[in-house]
Amino acid sequence: MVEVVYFAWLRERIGVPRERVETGAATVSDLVAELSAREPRYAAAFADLAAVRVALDQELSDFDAPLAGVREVAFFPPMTGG
Amino acid sequence: MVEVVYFAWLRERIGVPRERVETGAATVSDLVAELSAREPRYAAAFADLAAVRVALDQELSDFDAPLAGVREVAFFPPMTGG
Amino acid sequence: MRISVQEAPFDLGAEIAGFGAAGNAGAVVTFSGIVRDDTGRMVALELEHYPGMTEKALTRIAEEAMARWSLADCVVIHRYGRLAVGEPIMMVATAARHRKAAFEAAEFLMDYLKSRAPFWKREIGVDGPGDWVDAKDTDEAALNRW
Amino acid sequence: MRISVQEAPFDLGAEIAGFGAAGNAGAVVTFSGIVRDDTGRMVALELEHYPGMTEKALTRIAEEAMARWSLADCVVIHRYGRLAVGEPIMMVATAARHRKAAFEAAEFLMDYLKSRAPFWKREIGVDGPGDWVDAKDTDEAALNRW
Repeated sequence: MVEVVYFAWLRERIGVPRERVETGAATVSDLVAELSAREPRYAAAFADLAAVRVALDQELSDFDAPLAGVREVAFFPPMTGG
Repeated sequence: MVEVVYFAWLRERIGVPRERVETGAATVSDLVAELSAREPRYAAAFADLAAVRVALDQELSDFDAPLAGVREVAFFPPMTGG
Repeated sequence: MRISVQEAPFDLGAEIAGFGAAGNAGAVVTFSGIVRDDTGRMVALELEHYPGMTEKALTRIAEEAMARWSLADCVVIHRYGRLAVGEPIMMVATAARHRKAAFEAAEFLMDYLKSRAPFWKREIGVDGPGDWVDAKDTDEAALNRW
Repeated sequence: MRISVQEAPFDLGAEIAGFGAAGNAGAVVTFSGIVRDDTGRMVALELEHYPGMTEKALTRIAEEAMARWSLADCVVIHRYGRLAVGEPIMMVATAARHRKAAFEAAEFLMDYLKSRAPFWKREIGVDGPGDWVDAKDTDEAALNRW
């Protein structure tokens, strides 16, 4: 079980700000593939991964990173602070 | 006749903040030579001209500049604003 | 050092009153970002952030600036929520002994904030919510100088 | 654009309230200089200036910054007289559309102020008036980048 959170247009496309996901995915890429296979709204949100960033337990990470021990996965567009 | 003003340690060495000087000096250098010949306090103040700056009518200038038409000559050390 | 992620406005003057005095700072630099309307049709920005991660990211960036430029003090305040055109979005302030360090540290903070703090902006136009603001390649490139 | 040469303190927050709004500025940078005591024996700085020339020099420097970085607004305030350790000596503020211009213009203003505005500083120590502060070669060198 992992908590998955979405921000900005990813949140809008997927339709929820956060959800608990039952998964055995080994990496972030595996999780994205699992979700994208599940419903079209995920496939739409993850269609262009170059425009998606990921954080694991609130630390910026990448799609190759392992999910073992991770409690919170966040997907969001490139950040625009300041 | 020209108004001569002094700032910072030049003012202290010369002993007055400003004075009217009767002079026929053609350039700033000539005026400095005239004053230095007049009294030791001027010679002391102008001993090291590398440490002296000059402004003519409130515009930074240099020692070669002509004095014709100038109303106010200012001598001071390098500026330390900010 | 002070980090704040808040919905409320901030008072820049109050934030830097006496700022850096304990560290014998001679130079204080501040940057503030203001909601700008380039189209003439925008009324506000809606800023979303990632509670928890935002504070961590800002703290890490500020700690790096403190260490790298030996700052006497450092403040980072970033707002979220709906901010009208003309309202201040965020501020940073740096206090250092000399001006070069204070300027560089403030620019470093801004460059990192732009691309490494989890905020997202959406334009609210006269006709309602509009587009999410895209990240700029120039902002990502600005990180390379540090 | 506002230039002021004054003995009285200034209020940085008040100076930049609403600053640059008319020009749709998105970025405001301020610098303030504070009397620093590096020796532990200084109580104040005495700042002397050249009334008339000071205002002209500051106005010219500010006008150049306004034009060169297309600033929405610009403020330069410089104090004179006796200023205790910890007191603000001067401030500049710049408002521009983007942060790079606001930062560069503020650094330009500071570099020129340091070496081209007719101010002179003398240290007042615990035992009375001390040395006049020497101009720094690094300040003169800083002008070369502009």
